[in-house]
Amino acid sequence: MIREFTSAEVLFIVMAVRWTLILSAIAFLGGALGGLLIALTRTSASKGLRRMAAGFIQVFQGTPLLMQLFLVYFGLAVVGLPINPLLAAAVALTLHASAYLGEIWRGAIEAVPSGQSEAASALSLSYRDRMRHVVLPQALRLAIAPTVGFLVQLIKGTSLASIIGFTELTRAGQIINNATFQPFLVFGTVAALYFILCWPLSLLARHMEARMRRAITR
Amino acid sequence: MYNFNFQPVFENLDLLGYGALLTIRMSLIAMVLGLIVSMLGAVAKTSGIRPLRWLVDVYVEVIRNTPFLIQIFFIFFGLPAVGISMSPDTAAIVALVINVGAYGTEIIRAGIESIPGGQIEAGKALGLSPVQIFRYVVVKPALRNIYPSLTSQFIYLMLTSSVVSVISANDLASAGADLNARTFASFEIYLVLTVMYFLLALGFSTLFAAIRRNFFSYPASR
Amino acid sequence: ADLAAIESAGTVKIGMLVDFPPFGITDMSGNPDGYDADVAKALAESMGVTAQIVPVTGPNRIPYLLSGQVDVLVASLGITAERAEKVDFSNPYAGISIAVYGDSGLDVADKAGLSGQSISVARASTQDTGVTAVAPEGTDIMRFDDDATAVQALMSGQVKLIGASNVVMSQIAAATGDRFNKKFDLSSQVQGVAVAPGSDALLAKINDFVAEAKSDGTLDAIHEKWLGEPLPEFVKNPK
Amino acid sequence: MTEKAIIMRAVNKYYGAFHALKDIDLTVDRGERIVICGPSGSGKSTLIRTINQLEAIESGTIIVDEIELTAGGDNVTKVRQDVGMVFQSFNLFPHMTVLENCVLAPMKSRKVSRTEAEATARQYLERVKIPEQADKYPAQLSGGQQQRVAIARALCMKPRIMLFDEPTSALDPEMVKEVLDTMIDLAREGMTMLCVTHEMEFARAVADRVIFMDKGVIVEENAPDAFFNNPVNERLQNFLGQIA
Amino acid sequence: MTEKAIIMRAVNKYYGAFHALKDIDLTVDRGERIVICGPSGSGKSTLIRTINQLEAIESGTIIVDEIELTAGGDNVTKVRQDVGMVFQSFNLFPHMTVLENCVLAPMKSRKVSRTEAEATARQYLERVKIPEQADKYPAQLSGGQQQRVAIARALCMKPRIMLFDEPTSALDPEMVKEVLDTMIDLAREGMTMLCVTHEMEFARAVADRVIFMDKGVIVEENAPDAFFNNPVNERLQNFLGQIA
Ligand SMILES: Nc1ncnc2c1ncn2[C@@H]1O[C@H](COP(=O)(O)OP(=O)(O)OP(=O)(O)O)[C@@H](O)[C@H]1O
Ligand SMILES: Nc1ncnc2c1ncn2[C@@H]1O[C@H](COP(=O)(O)OP(=O)(O)OP(=O)(O)O)[C@@H](O)[C@H]1O
Ligand SMILES: [Mg+2]
Ligand SMILES: [Mg+2]
Repeated sequence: MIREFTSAEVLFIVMAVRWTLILSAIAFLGGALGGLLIALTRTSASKGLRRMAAGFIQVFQGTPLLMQLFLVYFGLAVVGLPINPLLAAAVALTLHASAYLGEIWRGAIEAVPSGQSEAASALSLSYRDRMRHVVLPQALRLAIAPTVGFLVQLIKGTSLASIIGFTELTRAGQIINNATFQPFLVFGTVAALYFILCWPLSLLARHMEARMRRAITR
Repeated sequence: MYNFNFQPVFENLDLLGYGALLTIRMSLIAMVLGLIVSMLGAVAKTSGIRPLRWLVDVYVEVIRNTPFLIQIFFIFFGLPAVGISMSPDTAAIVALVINVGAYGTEIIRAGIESIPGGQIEAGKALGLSPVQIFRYVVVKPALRNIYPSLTSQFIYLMLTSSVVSVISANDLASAGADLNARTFASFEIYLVLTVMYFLLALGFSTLFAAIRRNFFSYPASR
Repeated sequence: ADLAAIESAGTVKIGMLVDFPPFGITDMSGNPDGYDADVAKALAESMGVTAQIVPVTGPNRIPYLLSGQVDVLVASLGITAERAEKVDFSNPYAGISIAVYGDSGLDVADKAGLSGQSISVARASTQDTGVTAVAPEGTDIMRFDDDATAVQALMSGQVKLIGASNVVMSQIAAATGDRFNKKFDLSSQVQGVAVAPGSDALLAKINDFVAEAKSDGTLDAIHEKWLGEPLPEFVKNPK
Repeated sequence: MTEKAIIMRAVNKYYGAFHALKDIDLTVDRGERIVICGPSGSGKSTLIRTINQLEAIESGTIIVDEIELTAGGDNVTKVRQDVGMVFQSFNLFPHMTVLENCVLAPMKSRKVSRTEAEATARQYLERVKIPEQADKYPAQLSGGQQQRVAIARALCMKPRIMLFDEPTSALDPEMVKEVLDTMIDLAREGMTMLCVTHEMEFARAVADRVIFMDKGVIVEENAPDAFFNNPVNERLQNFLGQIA
Repeated sequence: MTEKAIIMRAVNKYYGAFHALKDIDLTVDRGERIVICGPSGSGKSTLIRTINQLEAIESGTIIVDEIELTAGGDNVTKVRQDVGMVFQSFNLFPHMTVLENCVLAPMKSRKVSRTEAEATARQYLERVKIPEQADKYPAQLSGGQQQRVAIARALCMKPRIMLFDEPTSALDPEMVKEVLDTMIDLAREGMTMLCVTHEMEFARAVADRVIFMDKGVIVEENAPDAFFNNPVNERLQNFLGQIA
């Protein structure tokens, strides 16, 4: 049953990129919403809220994504909340991404000089308006490069969703390798595909970071 | 409804404890070696030597844009083909060092570039050589500036190391997997493993905070 | 799982491996295929429901079942005493014989010869249990996530020995000629369909299916299709 | 309406354990111009920042325009609409043009229409003598121009009181004058002003009263002439000797 | 040994296409004190930074202490050991105590022993009147104290020439005096000094010569009295009007 590593196998692996992209997109969208919430909570005036957000970040940055996926998928089912793999992956990856993006964006919000928020307060703008019109637009500029950088990490992280049954890129590679015993070709192909997905994003992040540095030193 | 039974886990806590020790040891070694690789990488990148910079760029980009899982496969299964054969534990450390070195290079480079030009000029004006300026003026404040990114990268490395069981290297996750293979108490084991990783992460954070207090505690400029 | 619930839902969720050729593979359009897939479909048909096949992995097969993510495992799960404590097995529907294989140049005649050697196995597999049971002190058992990775360790020279099934080894032989040979037999291992404990009605139904498929030649045909020979005797009439 | 723009009574402010304002009493009449000076760290900024509640106080009473601040709640918003503030470091919003900087607060806080807000903004930009910069971004302006935009931005809220915290000390020497001139104009028109500054010429020219702070206490206050020519307090004498 | 501490001949400096120094000729005698002023961007900093080669020049000759700089190579280190520099923003090393800041260069560049370097450092810290701050970190000091440490740090290399680039313009007004006093002391002891500053009192008190730069050119130079009282150049007249 050993198969040759033919174009059909390559195609199989390439098709699996679809899942990698879907999972990444879900994680990123979920993480963006959750992350914004966490970032705002983390920088809010209430000490209790700040603590809660810090705890959330600590838990989800302090445990392997692999375990998070496992516990969400099997754990919820065990306690009587059966959950389908896509939803489980969405939940776990969203929690994971929320913690990381929340931390990145908190940094960006805090990097906006406090004088900006003070000036807005002195102009009698409400918290909402201050955030919406003054702080967040400036934080966004600072955050965009590290956010794109994190997206790369997220894309690679979706490979772990294979443990709950997704035939995404890494898993497809393993399956083909198990049939062909050609690790170099198979994992070379897989690595190349990840590189093609991630490298442009890395370049973009670096480009934006450099542009921002120039803007700041100007 | 599933019946939780932590008995098998607690009976084998010594096994998991030993696994945790292995994870700590592996992570520490990888952090120290990774820091050295990162420093060399960052110096090479900020140096004027073009081919060197180019080489480091390729290294950094390839590693940062491919999953660790794939990297470790290559090192363990691929390198023997060119005559480099390592035990799983060594291969795991090598893979971790190579991986964290790439991220660390970028982080430390940013740290070096964060040092105000005035500091370097002051060093020059005092007649210090470039090497002396790097050694005495740049390194410490640079590390301090990027200390949070560097240490969270280290903790990320520790968490990432949970996948080294794929090449049968010994660590906390593989201790859990072995226990799982014997007892099939999967949820209980994963739950305990997750808690243990969390405690390890907390432990490392505490360690890093202590290092910061002791070595980077000079007052920040106002 | 509850038989009545499955029947009223009209689908049965069946977990199977997709990285364990020829028992579980994916075809070129990405659908599960192989011996287990054919058995799974036949099982569903006999129950009068449609099969929803869920790909599972070796180490996570049992969690899938116990957490209710699948109703049934047709996942090349070898029947062992430890597993039987966690799940309920049907009568055997397939089987493999497992043995220690290794470099042709290496002289290992029996379990005592394992001492001082590195041997790879798939973690939590029947081979793992088998090798672990016989290995003397000083054997370095290296556990990988699946057979393919264990084989990879052998092919790349990281280990000289492997605990594997005849099926896997015949595939390797096809690719590598006489580089490796069999050292000694470990055991033959029968595989059962597994259900969560307390699914007695479902298990009875499955056992009916297995008995009928053995007698009417269904399993022979499927075995012939994937492994080139009829169902072996040790599966048909287990001790 | 009383004659008092600001009344502070027994105001105390702490930063953690540090006692930054000690029993401050201060009353400011409508239309009065007050200059505050004192050594670094003496609490000048803290004092004026309590007036629009950028710093909360621990005890005492502050009444701004008949609104009691210590009562908390919605009053803060009303007071801030009435009190304009200009900072040492301008604090213009860098991602908005000059005009956008000026219309944001009137539109969002006072709910003025865009047309009206823009008309007001252009009028004040005219007043600070930079109408032609309306569509530029802050980074494209010199420091002096930026500070004048900051003044215009505050004026667009039509405040009845203006606070200035060292508005010229981040400026190149050549640009100080253009900003001071703008402030003198404003003073002449009768705006109630509290101004932390070391520009003693400015104090002499427009202040009704000069206040000297040290270590969180108002040590001396007087009309400019008396303040500069016959300082009573020894620390003030010292201070005047140093900055002259 | 000649009487000339610094000789600059036909020095030109470009930043890309921008011509920052245009044919500068300047000779400084040993022990001479020179103040340089001029509008922002006129090239003052660039000029003094070419003297210790923080900026390389495109053409011309600079001879410092009989060492020709344009020849390149090892001379740079020797010149830098002989020329101390004090920056506007202090540039103390934040991770070292005051004492460590002062001993670093003597030990590493001049290879002096630690004991000797520390003795020298304490002596100069005494001179700038902050011996008690030796074990503090820069961030724990006021701006004026930091700048005095920076002066002491430069002096610890026993330079024969000192360059100052607006040493007081980042300071709070009250701290300007303590730094200027230190500089005046130094001047009285006969140190060769080039000082970019707008502190005209200082210029009057100690300068032998005041130089006015504009757009990369030395426009006027004269003894302080003549410079301030009878400025010839129109731009200088303007400039003096603005900063007074
Ligand atoms: N947010 C803060 N947390 C802790 N201490 C503070 C804070 N803000 C100010 N202080 C302290 O309160 C004191 C008064 O500060 P304030 O800014 O009012 O002084 P100032 O008179 O405005 O000085 P400067 O002329 O330097 O602006 C100082 O000692 C300062 O260190
Ligand atoms: N590194 C550089 N790259 C490009 N242009 C520069 C650089 N440094 C200075 N310049 C330009 O050279 C000119 C002279 O700069 P210089 O710093 O010498 O002025 P200055 O007289 O010291 O001004 P200031 O009073 O603002 O310090 C300025 O127009 C400046 O923009
Ligand atoms: Mg202040
Ligand atoms: Mg300058």
